[in-house]
Amino acid sequence: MPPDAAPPLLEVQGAVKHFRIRAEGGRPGGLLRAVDGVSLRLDAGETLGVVGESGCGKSTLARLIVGLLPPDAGTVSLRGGDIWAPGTAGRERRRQSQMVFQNPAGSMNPRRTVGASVAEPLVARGVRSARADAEVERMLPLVGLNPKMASRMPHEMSGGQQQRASIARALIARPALVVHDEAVASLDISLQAQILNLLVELQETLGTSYVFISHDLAAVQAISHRVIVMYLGEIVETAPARTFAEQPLHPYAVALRNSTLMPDPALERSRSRIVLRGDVPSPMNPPSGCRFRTRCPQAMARCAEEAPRLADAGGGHLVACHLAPVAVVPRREPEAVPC
Amino acid sequence: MLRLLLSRAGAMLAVLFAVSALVFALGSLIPGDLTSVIVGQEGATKEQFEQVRRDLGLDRPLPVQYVRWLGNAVRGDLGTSPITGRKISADLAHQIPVSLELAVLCLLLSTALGLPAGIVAAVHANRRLDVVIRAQLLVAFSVPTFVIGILLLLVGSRFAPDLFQVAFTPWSQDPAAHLRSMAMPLATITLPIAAMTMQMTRSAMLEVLSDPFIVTARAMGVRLPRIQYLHALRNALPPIVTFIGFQFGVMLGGLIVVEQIFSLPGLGRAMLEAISTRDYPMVTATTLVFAVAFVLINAVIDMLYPVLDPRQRPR
Amino acid sequence: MTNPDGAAVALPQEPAAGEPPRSGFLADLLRHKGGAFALGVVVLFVLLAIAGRAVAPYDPNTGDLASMLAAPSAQHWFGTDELGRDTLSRVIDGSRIAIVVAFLSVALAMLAGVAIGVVAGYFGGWIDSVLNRSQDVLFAFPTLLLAIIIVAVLGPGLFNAVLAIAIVYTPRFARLARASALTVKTSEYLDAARLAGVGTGAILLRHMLPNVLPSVIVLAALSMSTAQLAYASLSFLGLGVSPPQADWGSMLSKARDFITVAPWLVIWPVTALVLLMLAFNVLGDAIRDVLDPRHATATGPANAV
Amino acid sequence: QAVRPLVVAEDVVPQTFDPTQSSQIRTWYAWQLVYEGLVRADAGGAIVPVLATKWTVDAAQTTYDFTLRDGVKFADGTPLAADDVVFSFQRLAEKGLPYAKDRFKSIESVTKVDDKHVRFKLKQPDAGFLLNLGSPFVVGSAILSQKWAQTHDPKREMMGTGPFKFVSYSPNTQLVLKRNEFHWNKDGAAKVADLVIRYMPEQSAQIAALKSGQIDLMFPSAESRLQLKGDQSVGTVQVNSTNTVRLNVNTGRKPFDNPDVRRAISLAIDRAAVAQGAFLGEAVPSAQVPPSYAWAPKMNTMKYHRHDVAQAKALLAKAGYPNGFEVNLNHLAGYATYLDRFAELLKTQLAQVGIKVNIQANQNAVWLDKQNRADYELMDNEYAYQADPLFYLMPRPGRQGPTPPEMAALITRAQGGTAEEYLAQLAKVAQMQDDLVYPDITIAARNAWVSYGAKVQSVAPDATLSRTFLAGVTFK
Amino acid sequence: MNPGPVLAVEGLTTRFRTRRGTVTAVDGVSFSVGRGETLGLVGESGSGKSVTAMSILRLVASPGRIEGGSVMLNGTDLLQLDEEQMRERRSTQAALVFQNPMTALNPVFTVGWQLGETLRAHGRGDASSPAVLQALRDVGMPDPERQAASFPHQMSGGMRQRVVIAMGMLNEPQLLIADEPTTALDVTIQAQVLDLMKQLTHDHGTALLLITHNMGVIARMCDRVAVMYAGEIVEEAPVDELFGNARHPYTAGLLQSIPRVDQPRGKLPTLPGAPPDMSALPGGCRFRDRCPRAQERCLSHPPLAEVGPRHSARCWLAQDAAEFETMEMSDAA
Ligand SMILES: Nc1ncnc2c1ncn2[C@@H]1O[C@H](COP(=O)(O)OP(=O)(O)OP(=O)(O)O)[C@@H](O)[C@H]1O
Ligand SMILES: Nc1ncnc2c1ncn2[C@@H]1O[C@H](COP(=O)(O)OP(=O)(O)OP(=O)(O)O)[C@@H](O)[C@H]1O
Ligand SMILES: [Mg+2]
Ligand SMILES: [Mg+2]
Repeated sequence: MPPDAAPPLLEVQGAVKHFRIRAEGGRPGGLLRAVDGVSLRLDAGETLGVVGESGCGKSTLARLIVGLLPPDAGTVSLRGGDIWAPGTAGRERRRQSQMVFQNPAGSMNPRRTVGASVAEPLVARGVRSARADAEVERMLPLVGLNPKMASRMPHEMSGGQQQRASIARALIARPALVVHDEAVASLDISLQAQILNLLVELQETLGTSYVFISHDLAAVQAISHRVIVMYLGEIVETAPARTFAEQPLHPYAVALRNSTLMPDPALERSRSRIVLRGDVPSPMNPPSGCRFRTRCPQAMARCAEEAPRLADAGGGHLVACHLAPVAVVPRREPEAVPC
Repeated sequence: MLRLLLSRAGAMLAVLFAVSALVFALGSLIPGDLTSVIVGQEGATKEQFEQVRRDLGLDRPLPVQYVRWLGNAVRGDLGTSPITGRKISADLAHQIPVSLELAVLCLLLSTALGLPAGIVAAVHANRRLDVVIRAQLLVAFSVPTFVIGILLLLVGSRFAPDLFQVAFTPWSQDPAAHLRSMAMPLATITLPIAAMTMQMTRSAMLEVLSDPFIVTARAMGVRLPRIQYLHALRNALPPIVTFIGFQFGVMLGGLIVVEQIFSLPGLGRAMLEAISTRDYPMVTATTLVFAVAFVLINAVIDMLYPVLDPRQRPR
Repeated sequence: MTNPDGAAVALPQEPAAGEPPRSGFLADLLRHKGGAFALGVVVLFVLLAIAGRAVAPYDPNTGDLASMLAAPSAQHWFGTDELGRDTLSRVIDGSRIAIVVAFLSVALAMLAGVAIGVVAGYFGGWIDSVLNRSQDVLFAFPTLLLAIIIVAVLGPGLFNAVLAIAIVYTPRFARLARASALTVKTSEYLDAARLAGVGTGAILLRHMLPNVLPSVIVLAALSMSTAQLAYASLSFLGLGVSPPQADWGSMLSKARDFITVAPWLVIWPVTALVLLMLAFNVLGDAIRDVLDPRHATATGPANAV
Repeated sequence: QAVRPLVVAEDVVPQTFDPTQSSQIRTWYAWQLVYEGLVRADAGGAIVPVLATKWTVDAAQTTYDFTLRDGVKFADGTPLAADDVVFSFQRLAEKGLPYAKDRFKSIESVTKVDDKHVRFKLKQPDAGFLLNLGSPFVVGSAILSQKWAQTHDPKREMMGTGPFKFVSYSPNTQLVLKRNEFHWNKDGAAKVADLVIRYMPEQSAQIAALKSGQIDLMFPSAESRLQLKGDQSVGTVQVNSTNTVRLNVNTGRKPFDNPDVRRAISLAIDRAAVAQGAFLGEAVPSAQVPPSYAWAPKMNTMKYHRHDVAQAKALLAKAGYPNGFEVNLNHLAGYATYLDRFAELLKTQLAQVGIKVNIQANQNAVWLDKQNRADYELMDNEYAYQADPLFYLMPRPGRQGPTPPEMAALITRAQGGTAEEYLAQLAKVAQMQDDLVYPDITIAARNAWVSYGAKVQSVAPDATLSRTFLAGVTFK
Repeated sequence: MNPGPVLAVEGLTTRFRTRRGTVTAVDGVSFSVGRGETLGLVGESGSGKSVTAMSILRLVASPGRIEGGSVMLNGTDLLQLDEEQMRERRSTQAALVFQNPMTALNPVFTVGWQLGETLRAHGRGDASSPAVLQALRDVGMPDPERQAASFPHQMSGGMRQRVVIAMGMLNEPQLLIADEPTTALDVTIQAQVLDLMKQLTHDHGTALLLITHNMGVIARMCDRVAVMYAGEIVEEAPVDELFGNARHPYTAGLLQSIPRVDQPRGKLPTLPGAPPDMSALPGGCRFRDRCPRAQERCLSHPPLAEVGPRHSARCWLAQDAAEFETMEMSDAA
């Protein structure tokens, strides 16, 4: 990076989060490597998609980014400043990011109305309650909620409605960075599209940056500028969204692509899928060498000995796979999907 | 594990140490003086007064007295009552079993009564059975212990003379008579405690009964009673058990009254007597016994917690 | 044009303005069957406590020795006591102390206990240890003993007795509050609030407190009752208000000597006590119900399992 | 039917069994069943021989020679010797509580003349000496066995020459006694083989127990007596006791140093109403010496121990308090309900002359402490039976203002005089105390009762409330 | 064997009476599922899919109440049964996989115990039954022996979801209702679980009611699809027909919004506006406000009517077109 260039909005360098697990009744104890040396950067107005296996550390990474968890090693910086810098500087930086939690039911205080929860970031900034209420009323329709829902209790809403309310809360104070952890998982597709569009729109007008975590490759690609793929606490692939959409390189990313169901009954009936074999390894005891090798259809002897490093496969497409430059998996023809 | 036990034991000791120090300190703050009690009201000269204080070692500064007491206490010597001249440990040896039995039986009985009552009340929340259960137990709970005790005395001696036993018969002498002599005192303290257990159980159960996993169990076709008494109760138990631990303190207070009414030679009565005569060594000793019991009960409850709630187990 | 779908017509229509029915804590409480009754009883006693002597037919503290231990009659509806004092007037007069003891001691204990518990639970670490241990020490004292000691130190009197009871009751509120606070602390909505930039004070006040309160309220209601009884014991030991001021506890403790001779001396104070205590507890349950977000007003039981 | 013990209920446990170590009458109740003194003073003040058969007094009234009774044995069978008497009084002088010692302040020495004779030398004449020696409660005067006392702890057990022999004591439960088979007096020995004193703090429990036949005898309060009244199976004996309820006045404080103030207070009190209300009608108005003493000045001759509100107001005005004043009453709470009621009545009665009483309900220890430190203004109190009537009249200078010299002189004169003149002299002191309303304001002497079950007879308590009558109780 | 459908829901109506008014979450819903058939239920989030599922099993908790309709399961109206009869049928005849696996499991019992409880409730075994481990293995749980002894809080969201699914299928019910069973699963596991369900419908003839937002899942699994909007079914059709020839404007809009995996970043077509407040529903067509083709007549409520073979839609326009088509066809004939 040239020295005069402005620092990126978000920069994570070698972030590590290990949970200490105590041994108990037959289960071995030890270190659970939830996030194991992750580096990434995100510019203002940019969206970073994150995909990966369940339990690979996506939510933990999200918590590291927004400052809900301090990293065990490495740094998380916002606009070039460590968010864990002592004193008000750090505290200020931690306040600039928001998060949409994976479990919307748990992220709303069950004893407060939805409106109060949504208004919270504003109220916390000292906005008067009348103005905050008006803002809530403006915000709810944007996420497809009836403004009257503001007076509801969280349990009186469906899962998707709760999720939309938490999106509204994350966006209401116009933060610089929002981390969406499975933010659209329980929304119907039209709403999902609506929210994705809203996010894009806000990004264009306000320059907000997003980290977008999802199991849904299609949704990730619909919104992201760049995509990273995580496996067992590590980044195994990172690429511009377009490149990734065209040609994922890491065998795990390819498997993800192949397992994704298409909204076409005829096609789905006819096609067969490559299903990954083997159990997901424990993050407490990751395999030697390449962590994916136990399930990789193309694993070779070298994979057990040497951990592959992220290497550029051209055009900012980084892959951590020994086969990467040569192992170009033939790309499937894009399916014709009726609209 | 061993380290956990050790640290727990350490914390318990610290609490007991603080309790004893506090009793000692408070003892000197309390108006009224052991010397006056001993000397009586017929007047004594200043010199006589001082003499008595010297004899009792009360003239020394408080910290010195405490350290001396503590030194003896750790060696198991709780001293001698300046009033009765008896060894305190010997008195306690007679009193502890009586109160302990009352307390334990009361804890068991009130739980046996209050827990199911609370469950039934919660299950029938705001419906007739709930109202009936709550009304009955809460009425019993609202009447002061001494009134219940005396009513039981009156009714008992009249209609169930066999149940009414004036004499406290130790277990060793005649188990049957012993149980009879305990029946009324037990009934007296058990009722209000059972009512509290019922209330807490009800409220804890109500919380749990609206949890989603209850619906899951119903969807699986599990029988309602089993859902209520197993699935829900297991989840409601931790707060209930904590509360039962709280009760212990209340119960010890109740013991004082009940032992008084039913002439039971227990700790409560001894303590009341000791307080009113400012028999400091005895007050300190009985308080410590209560504190030990309390700390132990709560330690047991703390240890039960992870058993009852797997989420509380150390990760 | 006719509506082809019958179901839609049968829909209960909301008021034209679309205004939801009046809601709010008090309205909900009044709609709660038990709550309305209990609130009524409590309010009645509070009014009696305030009006006190104005509504009492006689001076509660002076009696006519000529009519001592008189059975209930047209003149003395509740009979008279051994000093010829009118029991009705004394029961009314005693409601003041009952109310003061119940509310004040429990309010103080709750305030202190919840504050301690929530702070200990939320901050954890050494703050938790220190607060916890100190509460343990208080807790390890038998209730009555601690109250006796405190009153003995402070001197007898209503407010000292109330203070003593409050101190004695603080640890159990602290414990309960801490336990709830611990579960709230690990909840995701607290993370969300922290992310929203909500300050510590507001987190404690707006998130911790409402989730801690419901369990505390049931305990508070129970404690209001036990506080009465503790106070009765204290005044029985001569540590409460100075005689001849009537309070139900000491009225009862004296009346027990006349229980077969003048049962009305026991019956009326007990009735008043039971009624008020019952009301406190039912009210506590009702408040808990109403605070429960899943509480349904219209259809009664919120948890019809 | 197996021989069953006589079971008697008492409210309060004895604090100690050492007859020199307590000033509490409820503790003495235990001592007097086991211990005896050299002589006994009966309720009328006459001295009856007990362990001593004869005694002589020298002309100076300072040397008393006692002849011990032949054949007296302690309950363990050892015979009583002069050494035991000497030992008992030495023990009193060395270890006795001030209260017990003060009864025998005048003793200079106790010496053994021979095995059967003991000599008491007094420092100065003491007309009440024999009366104190004869206290039925044996405070300080109990005769212990020297041999036994050296091997046993008299605080925890008893061994004397009295009608009962100590068997065991369970704290807060019961005291078990049996007949002392070695008792010197076939008539005075216990009639029942076994006696159990059960300590039951709650009178309701005693009533229930009596009615259900689990105890044989109890000492009911006025309230309990009301409850027992209708029950045909329960017999009751009433005594007009010598116990008087009083108001101690701290004359060391203003305005109580002014006799007119004290007089006004005394006049403001309606003793008849107190007897009616506080004692449920079971008391009589009393001045310093209870009216049951024949020599006591008559109530209708009293100048200030009577009810006269108008005069009280006038006196207050004269003393400079036409609108009265406020006063704290150091009230002994939790002792007896009649005392509580008395305090409440006092408050209303004094209010009528403008004196506002704040009742400070204090626990016994606090009440005592305030008294001993003279930290009070008014204080309610009950005086139990005093073998030496001087104690009804004795000023306690430590806890109130100085004794008026003329009264002190009169008391010294009475003490120094002969036993024959003693009571007449005391009556004069009493008269003076009425006039000065010093050292205290006496209110009433209360009645007391013994109730017993159908199986029991020969219950003959006396006005002293002494428990010695239990030796005479028999089963039907 | 029963010739009729396994499940036939007719006019099902469920309301919640809350402080803020009455929410009609399910409003006269009718559909049926046959033996071995899979019916997909899609629709607006909050449109009443989960409540419909809960209503079928009579698990709606107060303040919700089923206020009308019938639920015929193999010819028995579940709504008329007493509680014990209903209980016997739950899980054995009709089972439900809950939407939120995070809270659906009891935190104080091991997963194996809870699975065993499902068997025990119907006298079919207990936690030690081999069926328990098999069920865990079937849903792709790694190391089932160990996981059976785990408590729910020791598992990740995906693992819990698999447990809930295993629980639903354990008693081989005749009807399985799966409410968004795969949202917490990554696609590789999702495929495995879906295969398993498919197998159940094949081998055991289980009727499957599959609630999901994932149109890929619908495409892969379903025979027929019902679309819900604001408490009502607005369209029902065989799966190919629905994807190829959606007649209700809501369905059409829905299908257009599907993002595609091979499509890079860009704006997605959407339906404008928000669904109506279910406690104050407008009269007439409930989609009217958001419908690009709304007309005057949409002010009256359209019925769910046939618009093609086995295809019905709740839209005046679609019905007009259908009439037109049938007219044409009859003319041709
Ligand atoms: N507080 C914690 N203590 C111990 N382990 C934890 C904690 N939080 C997360 N983990 C573990 O860290 C690993 C990564 O968890 P994380 O929630 O980040 O996964 P994820 O990628 O978000 O998974 P999912 O897609 O299922 O949400 C998991 O194995 C999880 O069990
Ligand atoms: N307890 C309740 N009180 C009031 N309204 C409720 C309650 N439960 C659900 N609702 C309402 O009922 C409607 C239907 O909810 P339901 O959970 O069935 O939606 P859903 O279709 O499953 O949505 P999602 O796809 O988001 O899960 C929603 O509008 C919701 O707000
Ligand atoms: Mg996650
Ligand atoms: Mg749903």
